[in-house]
Amino acid sequence: MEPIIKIIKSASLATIVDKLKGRYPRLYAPVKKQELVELEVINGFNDIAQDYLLTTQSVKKLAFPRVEKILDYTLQKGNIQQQSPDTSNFPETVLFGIRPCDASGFRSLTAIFNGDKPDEFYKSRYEKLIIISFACNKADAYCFCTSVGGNPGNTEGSDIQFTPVDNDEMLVEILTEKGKAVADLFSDLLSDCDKPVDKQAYLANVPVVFDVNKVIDNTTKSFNNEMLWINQSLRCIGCGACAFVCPTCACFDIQDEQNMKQGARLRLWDSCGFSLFTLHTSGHNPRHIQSHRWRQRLMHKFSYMPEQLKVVGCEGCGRCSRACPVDMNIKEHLLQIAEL
Amino acid sequence: MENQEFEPKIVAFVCNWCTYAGADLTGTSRIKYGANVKIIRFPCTGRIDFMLLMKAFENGADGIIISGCHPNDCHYSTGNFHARRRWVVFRNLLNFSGIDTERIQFSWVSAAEGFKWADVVNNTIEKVRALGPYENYKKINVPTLFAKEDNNE
Amino acid sequence: MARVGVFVCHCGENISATVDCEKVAKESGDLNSVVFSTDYKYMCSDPGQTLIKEAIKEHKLDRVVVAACSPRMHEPTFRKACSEAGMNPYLCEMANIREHCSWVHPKSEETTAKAGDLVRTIVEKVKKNKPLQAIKVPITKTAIVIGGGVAGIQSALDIANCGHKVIMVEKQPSIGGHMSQLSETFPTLDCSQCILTPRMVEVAQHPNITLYTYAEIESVDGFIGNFKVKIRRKSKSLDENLCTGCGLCTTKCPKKKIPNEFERGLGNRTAIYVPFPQAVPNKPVIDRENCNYYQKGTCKVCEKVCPVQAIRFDQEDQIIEVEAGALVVCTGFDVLKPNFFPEYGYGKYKDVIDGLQFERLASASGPTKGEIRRPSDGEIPKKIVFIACAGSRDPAKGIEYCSKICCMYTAKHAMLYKHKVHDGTPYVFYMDIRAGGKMYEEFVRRAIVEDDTKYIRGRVSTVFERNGKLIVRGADTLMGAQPVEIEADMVVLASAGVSNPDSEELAQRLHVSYDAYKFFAEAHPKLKPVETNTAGIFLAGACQAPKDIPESVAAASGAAVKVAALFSNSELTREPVVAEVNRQAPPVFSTCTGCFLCEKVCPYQAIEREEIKDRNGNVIKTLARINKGLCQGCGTCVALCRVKAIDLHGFSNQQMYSEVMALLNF
Amino acid sequence: MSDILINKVKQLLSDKAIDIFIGHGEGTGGRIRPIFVRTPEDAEQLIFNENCKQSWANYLLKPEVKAAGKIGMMATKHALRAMMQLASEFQIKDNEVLALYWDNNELKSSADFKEIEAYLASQNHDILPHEQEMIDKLNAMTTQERWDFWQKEYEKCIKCYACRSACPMCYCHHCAAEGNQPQWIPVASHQLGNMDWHLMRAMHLSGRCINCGACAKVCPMHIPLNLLTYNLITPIQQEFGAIAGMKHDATYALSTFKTEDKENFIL
Amino acid sequence: MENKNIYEPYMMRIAKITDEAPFVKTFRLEFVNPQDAENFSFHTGQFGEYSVYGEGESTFCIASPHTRKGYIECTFRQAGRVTGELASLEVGDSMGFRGPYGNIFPVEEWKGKNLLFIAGGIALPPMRSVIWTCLDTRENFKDVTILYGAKSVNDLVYKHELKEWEERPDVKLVTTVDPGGETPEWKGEVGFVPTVLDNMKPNPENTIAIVCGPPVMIKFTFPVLEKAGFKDEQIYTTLENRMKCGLGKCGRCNVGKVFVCKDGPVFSRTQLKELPDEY
Repeated sequence: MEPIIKIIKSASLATIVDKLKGRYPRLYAPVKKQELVELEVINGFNDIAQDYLLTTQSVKKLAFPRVEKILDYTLQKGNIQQQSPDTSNFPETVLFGIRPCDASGFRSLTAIFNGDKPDEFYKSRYEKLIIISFACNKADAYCFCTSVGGNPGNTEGSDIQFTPVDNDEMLVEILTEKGKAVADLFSDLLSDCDKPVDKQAYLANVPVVFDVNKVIDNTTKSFNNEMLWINQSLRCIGCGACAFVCPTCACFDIQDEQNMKQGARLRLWDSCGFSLFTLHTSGHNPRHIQSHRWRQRLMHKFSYMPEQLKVVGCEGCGRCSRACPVDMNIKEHLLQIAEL
Repeated sequence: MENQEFEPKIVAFVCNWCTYAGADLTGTSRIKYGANVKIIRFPCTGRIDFMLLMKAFENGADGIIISGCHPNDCHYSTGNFHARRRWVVFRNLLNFSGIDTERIQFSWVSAAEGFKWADVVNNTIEKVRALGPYENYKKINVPTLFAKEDNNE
Repeated sequence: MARVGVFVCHCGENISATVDCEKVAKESGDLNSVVFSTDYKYMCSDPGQTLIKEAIKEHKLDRVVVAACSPRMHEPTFRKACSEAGMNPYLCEMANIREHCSWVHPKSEETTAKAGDLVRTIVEKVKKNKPLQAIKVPITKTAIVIGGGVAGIQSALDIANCGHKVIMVEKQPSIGGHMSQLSETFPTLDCSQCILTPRMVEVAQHPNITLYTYAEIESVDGFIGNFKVKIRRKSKSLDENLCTGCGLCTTKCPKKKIPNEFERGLGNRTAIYVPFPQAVPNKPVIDRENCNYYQKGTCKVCEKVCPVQAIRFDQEDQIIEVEAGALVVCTGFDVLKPNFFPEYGYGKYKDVIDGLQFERLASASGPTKGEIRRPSDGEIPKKIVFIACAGSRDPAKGIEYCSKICCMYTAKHAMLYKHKVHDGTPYVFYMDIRAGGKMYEEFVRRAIVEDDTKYIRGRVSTVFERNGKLIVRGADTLMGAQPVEIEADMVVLASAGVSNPDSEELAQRLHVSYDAYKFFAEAHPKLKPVETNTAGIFLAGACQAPKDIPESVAAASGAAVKVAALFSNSELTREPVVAEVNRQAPPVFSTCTGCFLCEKVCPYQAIEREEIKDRNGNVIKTLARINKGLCQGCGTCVALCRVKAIDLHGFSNQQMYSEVMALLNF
Repeated sequence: MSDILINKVKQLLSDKAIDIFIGHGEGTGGRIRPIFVRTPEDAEQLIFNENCKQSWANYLLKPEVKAAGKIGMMATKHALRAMMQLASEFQIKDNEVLALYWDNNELKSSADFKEIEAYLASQNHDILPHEQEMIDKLNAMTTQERWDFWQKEYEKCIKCYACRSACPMCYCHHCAAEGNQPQWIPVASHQLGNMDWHLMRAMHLSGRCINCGACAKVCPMHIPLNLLTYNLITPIQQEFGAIAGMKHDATYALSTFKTEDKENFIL
Repeated sequence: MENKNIYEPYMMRIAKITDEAPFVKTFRLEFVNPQDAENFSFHTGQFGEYSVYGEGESTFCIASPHTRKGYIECTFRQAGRVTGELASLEVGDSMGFRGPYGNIFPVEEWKGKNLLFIAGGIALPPMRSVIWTCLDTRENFKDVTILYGAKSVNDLVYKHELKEWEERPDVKLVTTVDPGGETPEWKGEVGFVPTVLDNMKPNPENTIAIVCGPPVMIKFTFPVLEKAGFKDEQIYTTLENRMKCGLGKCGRCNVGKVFVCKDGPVFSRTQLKELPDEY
């Protein structure tokens, strides 16, 4: 649908939040928690963090939770009963105030989960998401969305996007039908945009660092460049922080838990950085050293996904680099690859 | 009122050579104690993995008894000394993590102390009964796994 | 799932009086994997066992749970029955619903429910049981006896007479130990040497005994049945095969004023010497520290006079390696050193001596030919004060224990003195008289009544010299702590028996534990008095604690029987409840990280290091490995191992985990 | 300070005394990151300033780093303690790793355990005052308050295992958390799985933690994990007289015992 | 079926258990729900996720041929948590099966050719499916040769079927065990599979070689085939990597850009050569 452009007073945000909350109890927004900014269900506008760059974790957990039950069963003697969890009744959920790079991150997840044989759990959860993003008016040294095809005002994946502009006003872009339905809740607060607004002027400046196509070409070519991967990953300690905060990392593990009466099969986040990720029971490990696992991470995002799913598996949010215990700034590494 | 009805679940982790034998003697002497306590036999207190104690609470134990040979009486000469050190550390950790160490009773009960075993058991039952059911664990365990409603973030 | 059979025993009425056994059996039939369950009046009876055996066959059971009495009672019975039915015996477990349930709870629903819980717990455990095989360890049928005192001699002879080889290792040039130093022995007053020397000779001549004197244990490796022991044979500077023991060298040696250890310094010896005339072997050694040749480079008189050219000045210590199946440690004790008693003037006044010195004075072969004469001037003392508990039972001296033999030998000393010096007066200061033992109390009585020994109950505070007399000042607690002062000609201290100065080092070499006083520790003070916590190493005599001769001899025979019993089979069969460090295919090899924190935690030194090498012989990993021969299955290492690389057969992580889960869920 | 360090490392590398040097480098936006220097030229990137408090001892056992040859390391006090503790657990040998460290503004280098021990003995190893304050604050709470405090923290955990990866003492190649027979620690990062993991890790580090604080510093969810292990340092020191990482041949506090160990809590 | 949970397994019942070798068992599984049995079909080469309720899932190929309907078989070695639990199941017990996943052996393309099957150790199961498929339609193929090796006589799986193949006049079976693994009664070859293969002097003419075994065996077998004149397109193998979903989503089984679970597990050597060494 053609975006509808409106203007709203920043001061009305609180009212909007109240209205949204009244209609959608599951209203998620960034909340400041000491050093963290977490996406949580809020009770009112005052809960929302005032000044934040990004949430510490990505928003993927709302469609692809840390722990998802994918099968229920009972374990009575001679009578095992299994039941798939009901995916039809996931509640409608509003994500308010997330960033464009988060919203567009669902593109990768959707490509992975909904392609081929759709994953009902992801699909149903994602369908119930209403995404109201805020364009970025600031960025930090880790941000590089512009280098991977995004930008601080990217509307992809959002139902509605707010952009702070001058005079305590905000630009409102209503982008989808779903967004329109939501915007009807506060249509009285919206005013028409009488003159064109140069949205770009109000956005953060995120310089383009590298050419993503170069990265794609060069990663694909560099599979056997062992020294490249070793040098890049020598300081990698093999934790899963990058993958877990990443908005597009979708690798998962399946595990059972039980208490002898009943059990559940769970789908859990996993990370290709863990040495156990590919370890065979025999002890053989196809990716036996960290450099191979680092290679897998980059290859997956910048070679395999573009080729097979036609999406770059990276939004340039820089979360992985911020979370990295040893400051592996992915931007630098990609730049190095682009310049090969 | 509710607490009067409450029958705590208590697991006893005991060594084979002293406390298990001591508990056998309690039986042979027909000394009575509460049926809430169920014994798991280990070769030695040194074998008792702290993870098992954590698992006991997780799976609904309201109290735990750990008992072995008196110092210097260990069948394996030093297993109980090693166990004792671990308990010092483990108790400290549990306490620091907010896990109620009042619910864990450590004791030395020899093969000759049939009466003492009954006392330890009965006292522990009383103590745990007074503390009530261990709700903390029940709150975090059950909902995450087996609840029907959607608990995901 | 596994096919588990549950057998619930009524034990007559013992269980069924309070537990509804039928209900327990019926409900356990509903448990996962249980394919058969029943109850019976007496499971341990013949028909009961037959019931189990037939059920195993009929229902193709591969696991059995017997809910009955304590496994400490009947586990072997039922395991044997299962084994007879073709099942691996270690797949049978017992649920204790008698001692831990029916006998301690009243008849009630809860009691029956508890029995059900216990059965369920054991069912879950047994499902994780793995078939185990009893461990067989070959046995080298040679025993090493360390120490050639009376205990060692007894032990060696007993073992040798059972037809097994014995290697005796003695630190001194001669066997005989402290007993050879004694004059007469209580309570019979028979001559110590008269009864000992024939046995010493027997040791030397026994075809099954190899004797290494002047030798020490260098190292002990291996485990029960399979020890590898290195023995250091200190150089005697002598070719023993040539030496005839004529003694010419000892008479010609120019160094004649060396205090004789055997005489406790009351006599002298030469640099090349035989410690005492009845020594076995009766061949000299050169004391290099006192030998002119070794110290100054010239002399060699002994070499010159030796009719058979047996002297070897360039002889070096020799290390020999032997294999043995068992060790008997009989290293004996020492007497508390004199510097412990500044208040008693030991070392300051020549006439203050210790009990062993008195033995030498009283010995017919001693420096005074058995006459009681003062070391200072050779006069016959008219008044002797014996001080019992010199050091013993004295926390201030760090010795809290009773040395046990002093009461008896002090009474003996007083008697001997009185028998030899009829007009003499013996006084004994004592704390308590401990004379438990056959004819012991009567013996002490005799010293008091017949030999008129003056027993004064009290401690001596000080001994000092005044006008050529030794003034013994103490208190008589039976007279209201009245001060007592005795002018004595001689004072004899019943010094505490202590462990040998090198006992700690030896214990560490043997990997046996020792107590705070460095005496070796027995595996169990009552039921395993001659065993150590290291399988295959036994103890006898005063190396455990002060003991008198009969006790030492009894322990020595006890230890010998243990050795003989061990040697009665060519293989040792052990319960397979042992720990194991997991092994995996390369490149992992094991989850063990090689931190070896488990090494020190093992009470049995069963954890060894295994080096994994690549094709070129480079070590790529060092992993822990459990020596099955040494491991006793306590599992202390299992609980310590961070990565759970160690597991204990019979009480594995899976088994214990399942027990906890099963007990609490449902 | 950086210049002295750079010159020293240049010399070491050109003398072939070491093949690879692990040091501090300038990271994004003033962060400090580990850098690996293999040539004298690269040594120019090394820095050392008051912000360089990180220990890189967790790299000493990394296969790729070990494969580079003889390792040199800019070692903080904590890194040196980590080395000693690793040595006591037979993970590194004497003269295997060349440690550079500042002793009163003098750059010293040593691969000798005895020398390092002597230096460590002269240093203060107390945990920082604000950390102690936090521990005291927690200990002053009621048990229930502590439970609530930690549950809130555990809830945040995403089980990325950065704490484990950054810890110099978490070198097991197969962590117990990954053992699944039985599954001691639920793999899922739900509250229970998280609590199990953190308690187990704390227990495994008791008596081995060298209070470098890496676990808490690297936690992307800012969980004060170091408090769990720090809290055990004092009791272990008081009860058993053991401090981790001071001696290369120290006996692990839980591998040994004294007959007179505390037992006032045992009936 | 619209909202089908892709992770929900078919409920299966164990119909038969065969002990093959120490720690190796074969299960015959039948669908609990007859509807499932009817709707289910697979083709040789495919695999599935087998699950024990309460313990988890494990990946093995389907070891029975698609020419035999109504059941599937799997053979597994007891190694980890899931296979350990599987091994304790009994006839009549329930378990889960998710699948079939992956691609297939292009048996249709092989019609009229000679077939040379080369398998080692526990890798015979994936081969067994295709062997039986071919033997069940024996008339479609020319010579069929099977070379199978294991560590020791005891470790040979499908002993009864080996015997059956041995006795068939239209199959040439060569079995071998590693040196040291033979028993006094052993009548087969002694030596490693590649060596024995070399000695057999295989004729590449109009022949397809299907190789399956541990990575080391595969690595040493390819050169032998190459030496004998086999072209890359004449050689097929099937790969195994750690898998969780079987659907190309969980992200762990890829070899380069290729997901073993979706694009494999069957690869010709031509395809394999394009893949990086990540298996």
